[in-house]
Amino acid sequence: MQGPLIDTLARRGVTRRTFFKYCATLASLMALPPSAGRAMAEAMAAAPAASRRPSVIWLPFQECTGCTESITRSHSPSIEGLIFDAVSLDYHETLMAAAGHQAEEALHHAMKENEGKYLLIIDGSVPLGMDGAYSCIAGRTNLEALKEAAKGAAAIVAMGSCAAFGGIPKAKPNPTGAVAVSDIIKDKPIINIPGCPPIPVVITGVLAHFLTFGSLPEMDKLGRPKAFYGETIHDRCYRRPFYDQGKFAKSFDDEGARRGWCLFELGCKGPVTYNACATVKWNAGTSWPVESGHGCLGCSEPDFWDAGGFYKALSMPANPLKMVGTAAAVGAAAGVAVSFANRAKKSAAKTGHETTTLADLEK
Amino acid sequence: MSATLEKGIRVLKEVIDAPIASYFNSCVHCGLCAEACLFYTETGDPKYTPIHKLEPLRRVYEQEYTLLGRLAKAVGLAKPVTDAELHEWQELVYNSCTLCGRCSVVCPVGNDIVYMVRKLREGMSASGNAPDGIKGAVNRTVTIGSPMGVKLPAVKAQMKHVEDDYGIPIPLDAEGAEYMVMLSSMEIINFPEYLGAIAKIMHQAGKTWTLCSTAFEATNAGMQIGNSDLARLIVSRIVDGAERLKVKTVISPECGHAYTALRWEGANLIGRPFTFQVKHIIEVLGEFQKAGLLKTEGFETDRLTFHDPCQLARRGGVIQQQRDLMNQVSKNFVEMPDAGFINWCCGGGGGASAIEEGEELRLEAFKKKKSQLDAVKPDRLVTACANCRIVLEEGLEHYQMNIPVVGLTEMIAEHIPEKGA
Amino acid sequence: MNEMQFLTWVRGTGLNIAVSIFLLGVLWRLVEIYSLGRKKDLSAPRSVAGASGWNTMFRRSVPPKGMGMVKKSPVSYIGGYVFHIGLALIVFLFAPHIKLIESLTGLSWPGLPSQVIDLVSVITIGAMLVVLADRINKPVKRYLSTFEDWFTWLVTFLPVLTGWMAVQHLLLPYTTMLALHILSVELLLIVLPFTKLFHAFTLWGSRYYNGAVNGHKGVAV
Amino acid sequence: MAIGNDKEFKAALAGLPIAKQRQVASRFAQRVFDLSNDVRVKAALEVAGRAEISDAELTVVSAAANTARVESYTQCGKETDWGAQAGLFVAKAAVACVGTPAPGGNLAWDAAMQARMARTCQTVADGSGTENREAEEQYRILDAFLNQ
Repeated sequence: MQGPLIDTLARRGVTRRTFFKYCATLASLMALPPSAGRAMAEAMAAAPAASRRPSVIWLPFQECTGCTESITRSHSPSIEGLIFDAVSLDYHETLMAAAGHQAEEALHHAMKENEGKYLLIIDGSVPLGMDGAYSCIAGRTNLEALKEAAKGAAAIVAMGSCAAFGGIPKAKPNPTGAVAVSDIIKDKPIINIPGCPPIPVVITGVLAHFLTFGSLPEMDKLGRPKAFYGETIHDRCYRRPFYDQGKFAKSFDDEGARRGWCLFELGCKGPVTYNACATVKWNAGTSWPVESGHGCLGCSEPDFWDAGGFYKALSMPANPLKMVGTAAAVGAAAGVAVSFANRAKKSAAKTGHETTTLADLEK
Repeated sequence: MSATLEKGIRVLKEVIDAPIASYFNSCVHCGLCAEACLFYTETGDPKYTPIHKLEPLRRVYEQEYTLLGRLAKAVGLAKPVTDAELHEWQELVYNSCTLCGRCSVVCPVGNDIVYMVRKLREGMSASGNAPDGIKGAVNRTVTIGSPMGVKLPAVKAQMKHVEDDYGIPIPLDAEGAEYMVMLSSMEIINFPEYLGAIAKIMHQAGKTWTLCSTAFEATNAGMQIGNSDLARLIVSRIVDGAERLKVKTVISPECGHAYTALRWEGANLIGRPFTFQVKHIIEVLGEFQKAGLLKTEGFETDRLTFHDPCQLARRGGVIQQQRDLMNQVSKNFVEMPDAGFINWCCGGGGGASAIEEGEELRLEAFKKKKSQLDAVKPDRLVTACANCRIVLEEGLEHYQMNIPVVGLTEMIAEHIPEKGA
Repeated sequence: MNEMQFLTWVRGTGLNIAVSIFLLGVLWRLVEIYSLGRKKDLSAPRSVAGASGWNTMFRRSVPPKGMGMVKKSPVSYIGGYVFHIGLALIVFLFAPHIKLIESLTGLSWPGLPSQVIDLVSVITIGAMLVVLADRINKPVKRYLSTFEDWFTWLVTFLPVLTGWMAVQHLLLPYTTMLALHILSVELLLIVLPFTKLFHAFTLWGSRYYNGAVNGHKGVAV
Repeated sequence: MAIGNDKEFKAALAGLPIAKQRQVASRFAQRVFDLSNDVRVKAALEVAGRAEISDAELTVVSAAANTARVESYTQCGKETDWGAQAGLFVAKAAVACVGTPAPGGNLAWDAAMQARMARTCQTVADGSGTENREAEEQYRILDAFLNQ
């Protein structure tokens, strides 16, 4: 197995064997057959010189750069970041050296050169309010940019919860009118990699699949790669046995919390959140939120920001007493209205009473 | 000839009140009231379930006094109450309900079912769907003065008989007497011994008492048929009589529903509190007993048991007195199962015994009383209601049970020493 | 709509709607019923200890003395007690429910261990099934039963069943089951004021009236 | 000495043994029997009038007479038919004739009272008022019985 990527890796101290093993792990993470690992390794290793590598265009919209941070934080010396060496990242505002007209040129050049073949990665949601004026790049709205870039894309990756589901910009009351990529683009294959931010290995896994097979991996109903979003955090959580025993931490500093009991009652959204945090963990497998003592926020689920509060247990209602006053007033008013009508009816019956005499007992 | 469905419905609209609304909304169809009703327990026919007897009233309530019911009625989704339906319900509201009130005692949500039956009868009678038997009784009460057509001369004849028999004068229209004694026509024509017993008891107690020529009849068929206008007319005679004679207390006879009509419904019918007290004869005897005014000698030695009239005990709150009285003159008084507050009806109360076509059902229902009596096998059965007495005697005869029935007041009187003896 | 959105909806908008309709309905129905009023009883009262509306409100919670009613209809009484008490235990002593009440009212109290609640749930489900069988089998109950009786049984049964299944992770994913549980409770809340389930409120009034009317006569019913 | 009032009448009856009470009671009742014409009543009166009666006989006729009595009640709420009502009191008289007297009671007195009630009912039914001379007739019957 030879190729520019292998050489690069070797220069950075990553052996062939390590790379091969990584691909096998990636394949198994993605529930692909073992042979897929080898295929991936070969496909990536064989990635040609920079000019002919598959083009990737990364457009940032209404976002916080958290997704990019997620990738770059894991960049060195992990393999995930290096996978990017297998692609030609032709446009990424945050990472590219070019700026202004130069950058725009690079973008349009890449789109033209690789028409119909490039992979479009979007992070951030698309604002539709005020004709999209909330977020513009080079004088054009995100909406225009997206439509233009999507036209020639082979597939689109919606990176992070904002691009996938609208994310935090879309949180109530959604002042910018933010929507997800999939709300706008209907004619291209789109894969959602939600998370705030998404797990790096998920990103590379999807890229590897695309590089290897030229297509997107199997997805769930929400367009997420099933391989990573097939099970809930709760299903894979190491604290799950405590839940099953009914052992719950009641506050963040009680005995239960110290003993590492289940965080359900502290608002953990693990039972309803589909993601791979519990198995893959973060920061090169160091830890993850629940392990560090905080419940899952459910960030890879649609509208997680509006799901009733991070510290409210799942069995808690969001805000049921919001309309209590109105309901009570309307109910009382209805009752009083009926009672007036009833009184009128009853007194009419009384007024209309004809004293019964003997004859009145017969029909 | 002016009873109409409209009149009936209008009257129901008048009588439906918050308790009825609360009751209908509380019913969960558990059917426990059926177990308390002898017409169900003895026939096993679920149509005799007490709450079911109120179906027309429930629908009138829903369609007239609930918003959803009104809406349903407005768009034609509500099933209207028809004259034919009320006619069909006659059997359930009259023949198979004696207003005994056992259902009201068992209902777990607390529904006073008998209260509602009484109200439904208002609509039944105003719509012309009351049974002929009770209509006849009302007719005679209003026109002649007594449901059985008994007039004053007949009462006078009985008075004379009693005076002859007991040798004690019977006062009539004595103004300012302490007690005004009422009779039921049942007693006048079937059990004249009752009047003699009263005479002996009053004589011994040294109380002043009187009969009233304009109000000797205590029964109120108007209440049984469920018509407040007629019931008011009938009860007014007693009120007028009592106020004219300025008596302190009016004594309701050994007749269950007469007591309810006078003691509990009377003031509400005439729309003002009475200026006199109303007591059942058993209550008066109880008072005499406590005050030492009731001296008896000797004891009955045969096995006696007591049948509590519903309107006296469960519906009237007089329960202990009859037992104390029984024990004063009896050495062998046994209680039958379910005696007292929860006693089973004889099967003929609330006007039911006046309904000819209901006789077969009545006798069927009497099996309950039979089983109670079979459990204690008394030599004689004592009661304190002339109507119970007749219904019991008929039932006992039908089932060939040789158990004589006697009135408690008479039995007490028999133990009062003869004058001068 | 995905599971999370479903759950979010039932916990949010759905619950808002249900609680509002419930409150609206309860107030409306209570006013509608009790504003009909009643006439003052003009007959001379007879006062007897224990004979009053308040007494009957409590006394009617147990079977009437000496009438052998429990023997006559054991399923109604025993089944009825078991499922009513079971419902009360589950609703008020299950930790997540207490948490809910606390979040609404700030009031909190110790709950029962979840294993106990689990047992209570199974017993309650069993009792409700037995009560249903009794309604089908007993001629009187069957005769009295209308669509409303079957429907309200179901509406009461579903929250218990779905709640238990959610905790036990049966049949459907927890998210879906939890959402279904909340949805079933919402259905219960919505239909309660407009069906016989309203007896939960009116039975107190009914018992009071019965006790007061008869208490006036010195009869302790 | 002829009996002239109820006090003497009662005293005279009180002096009779039960067998004699039955016989004279039967005569009181016979006088009004035509107001009943019930065969069971008739049988009871015949048995009561005999000098020798077995207990078995007494039981049979007593039960039958009682049935006749119950059947002739005017039920609550029914219009009173005074003619029929007379029959009830005849039956009651018959029941007294063949019954067992209560302690201190006298069945001939009971029968006499019931017979008088029957007569009164009949005169009410006739429309001739409530006055009649049944008591005097009974005094005469008792005189005759005692003097035979």
